[in-house]
Amino acid sequence: MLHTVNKSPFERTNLKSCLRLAGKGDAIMLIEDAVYAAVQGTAVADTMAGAKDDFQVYVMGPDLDARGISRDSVIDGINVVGYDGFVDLVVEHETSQAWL
Amino acid sequence: MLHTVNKSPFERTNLKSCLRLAGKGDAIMLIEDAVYAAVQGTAVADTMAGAKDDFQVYVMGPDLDARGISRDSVIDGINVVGYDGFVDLVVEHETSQAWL
Amino acid sequence: MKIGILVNEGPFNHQASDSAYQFTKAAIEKGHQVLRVFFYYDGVNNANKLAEPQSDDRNVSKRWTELAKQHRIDLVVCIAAALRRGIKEDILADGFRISGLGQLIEIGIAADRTVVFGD
Amino acid sequence: MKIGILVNEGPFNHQASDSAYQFTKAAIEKGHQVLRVFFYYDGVNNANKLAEPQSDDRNVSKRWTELAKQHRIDLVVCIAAALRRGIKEDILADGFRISGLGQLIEIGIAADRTVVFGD
Amino acid sequence: MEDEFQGTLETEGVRKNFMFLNRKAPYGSIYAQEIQEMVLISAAFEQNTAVVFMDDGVYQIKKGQDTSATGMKNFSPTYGIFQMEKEDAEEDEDVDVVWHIVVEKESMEARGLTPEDFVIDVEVMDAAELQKLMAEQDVILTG
Amino acid sequence: MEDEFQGTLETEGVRKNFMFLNRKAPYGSIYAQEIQEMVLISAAFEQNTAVVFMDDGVYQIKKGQDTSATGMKNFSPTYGIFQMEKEDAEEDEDVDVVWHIVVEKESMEARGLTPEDFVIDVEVMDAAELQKLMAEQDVILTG
Repeated sequence: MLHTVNKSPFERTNLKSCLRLAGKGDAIMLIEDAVYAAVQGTAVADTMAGAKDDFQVYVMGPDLDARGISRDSVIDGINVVGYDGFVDLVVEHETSQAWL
Repeated sequence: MLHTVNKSPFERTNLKSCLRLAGKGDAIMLIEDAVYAAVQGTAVADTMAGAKDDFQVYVMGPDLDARGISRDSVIDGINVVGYDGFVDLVVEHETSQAWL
Repeated sequence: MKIGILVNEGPFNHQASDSAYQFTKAAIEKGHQVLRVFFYYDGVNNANKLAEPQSDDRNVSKRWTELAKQHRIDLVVCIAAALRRGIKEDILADGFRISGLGQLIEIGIAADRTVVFGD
Repeated sequence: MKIGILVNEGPFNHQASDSAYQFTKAAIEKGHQVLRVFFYYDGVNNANKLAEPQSDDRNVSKRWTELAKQHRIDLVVCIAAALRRGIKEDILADGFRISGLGQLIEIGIAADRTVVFGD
Repeated sequence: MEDEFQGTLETEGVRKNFMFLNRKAPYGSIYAQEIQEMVLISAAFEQNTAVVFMDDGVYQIKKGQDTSATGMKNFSPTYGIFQMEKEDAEEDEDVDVVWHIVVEKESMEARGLTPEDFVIDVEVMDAAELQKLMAEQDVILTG
Repeated sequence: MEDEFQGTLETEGVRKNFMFLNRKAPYGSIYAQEIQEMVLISAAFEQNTAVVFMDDGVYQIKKGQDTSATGMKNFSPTYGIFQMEKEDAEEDEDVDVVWHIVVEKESMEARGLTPEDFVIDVEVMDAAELQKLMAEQDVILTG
């Protein structure tokens, strides 16, 4: 299963709900304001560093760029993809769940 | 100063930011989905029970009613008001800040 | 007392416009003067007169129109936000007018209280 | 692969429609078939043809129209959500059509994948 | 080609698992109300249906809603139709669709609620059980 | 009476303290972009102005924004105008309005950011200092 999260982990609990309900090995795609969750050195970085052991975590490159977040600052093991990579993830997983 | 909060404390951090920035003795008006913060026996009830020592806390009665939250279940010391009471609070305080 | 209101969200999707309406009505009933209600961001969508909610639901736009008529309230829609979202004179509900963002700053300066409703 | 898209938010106020557009474009470029894009909740506001964003910004509604024309994508606006918000034939952008919510359930049944974009 | 645009998609004979995931409180935003319409329309397509209330979504089915003073529409009676659809699906031998109406236990408890607080009968599932149900879905719609 | 509807409100000779409170991240929603227009228009009214970035609002002024691949408009250069307005207000002896451009320290640090990360010069205030500034305001606008 593919989970998409689009809200900032600092302001909303969407990511937390996603992590509670996602199954081991599921893919999580961080888009829009959720890309802040993928960055090193923040107050939520530890949560995400832990999450990537249980899940495959992806982050939308164009959304990082728009927000001025360097791709180098992304937590190791989180994969930066583009819209085409997002499409591939949707194709690879039978079901998508958007944590709106 | 009067602070208004309209978001659920379970889903968003608006109330937390309000409590961090509000000055001692300020008034806090809980409206819309923030009325859930005024209810006894929830995971955030302790925070609010503490907050009412530092602030004057009010909750919108019609928003409680709409959501099926009994006025009897409101934490002691939090005052239930209507739209007219909200107007009075705005008049009593020189500045209103909406924690959107 | 002179009160000004800012509405940041459109009808139905968020409660902001409902809360602002109930607040405005209560303020008038208490004898206060509501100088102006300013609609910004998606709030401009409140002025779309084509809205036809189900018969058992409130009509948010019409309700503003009626309140404005009854109490001579100035309902102002921000022109820049409205253009961006396609709210134009052709579909503008009665009682609303389109004007610049300066009309919001005027509220802040001229009113004794400014109250914001949003998401 | 057959993909269906649900857009829950209007233009500009949230990024949902932008993300959905970029995703749809990328899916088509990869050779997938986008069966239908369904607009629900405030998403119906994407179909307002009166929108005139600033010249240095994207035109969200027009961009959908052009993508639909180029790739024969079915853009469907939910009639109930649209009526509530005042999106009617008079102001409906090219390439969009108004229909029932059943058209969304059809996506779920007929498409291999359904992807939701919202707030 | 042109009829593709106006036509209906081929759905005959396909039965999928649809989940409608409710995570938002009622009235503060419209999602709870408009997703109801999705569920009702979906029922006509005879798909397997799971309506899930988690996070603030559990508040949607709280008993005793009275919206008169806010001027909004009380849409909570409509949840009764969900329950009827579920009962119909269970009783009608010609229809073999499966319905679930689920509340996530963790969300319910964090809000101090119990199944007696709800306007309809629900299955209470913990996060692990709900995760399994979610993994069985073909389509998850949310708002 | 009819001109009340079309007229402008009396603002002559009044100077108030206006705060524009930015708490939302850019691009995910439009608030950051449209509140910029409020600040710019407000400047023409020569009011005391405090532009505050707290919570996810601190991300609004992050350096290096490049929106090309999302197709959105990069509005971060406009913050430079805020700084110019502030500098003008400080330098022009005929104008005695006060400008503040503030970042809340706690919000900045939680996001691993420093003042060097921002496109404009900011005053960093902790919550206690910001609370004092907030208490001095006549009008607080937000989105």
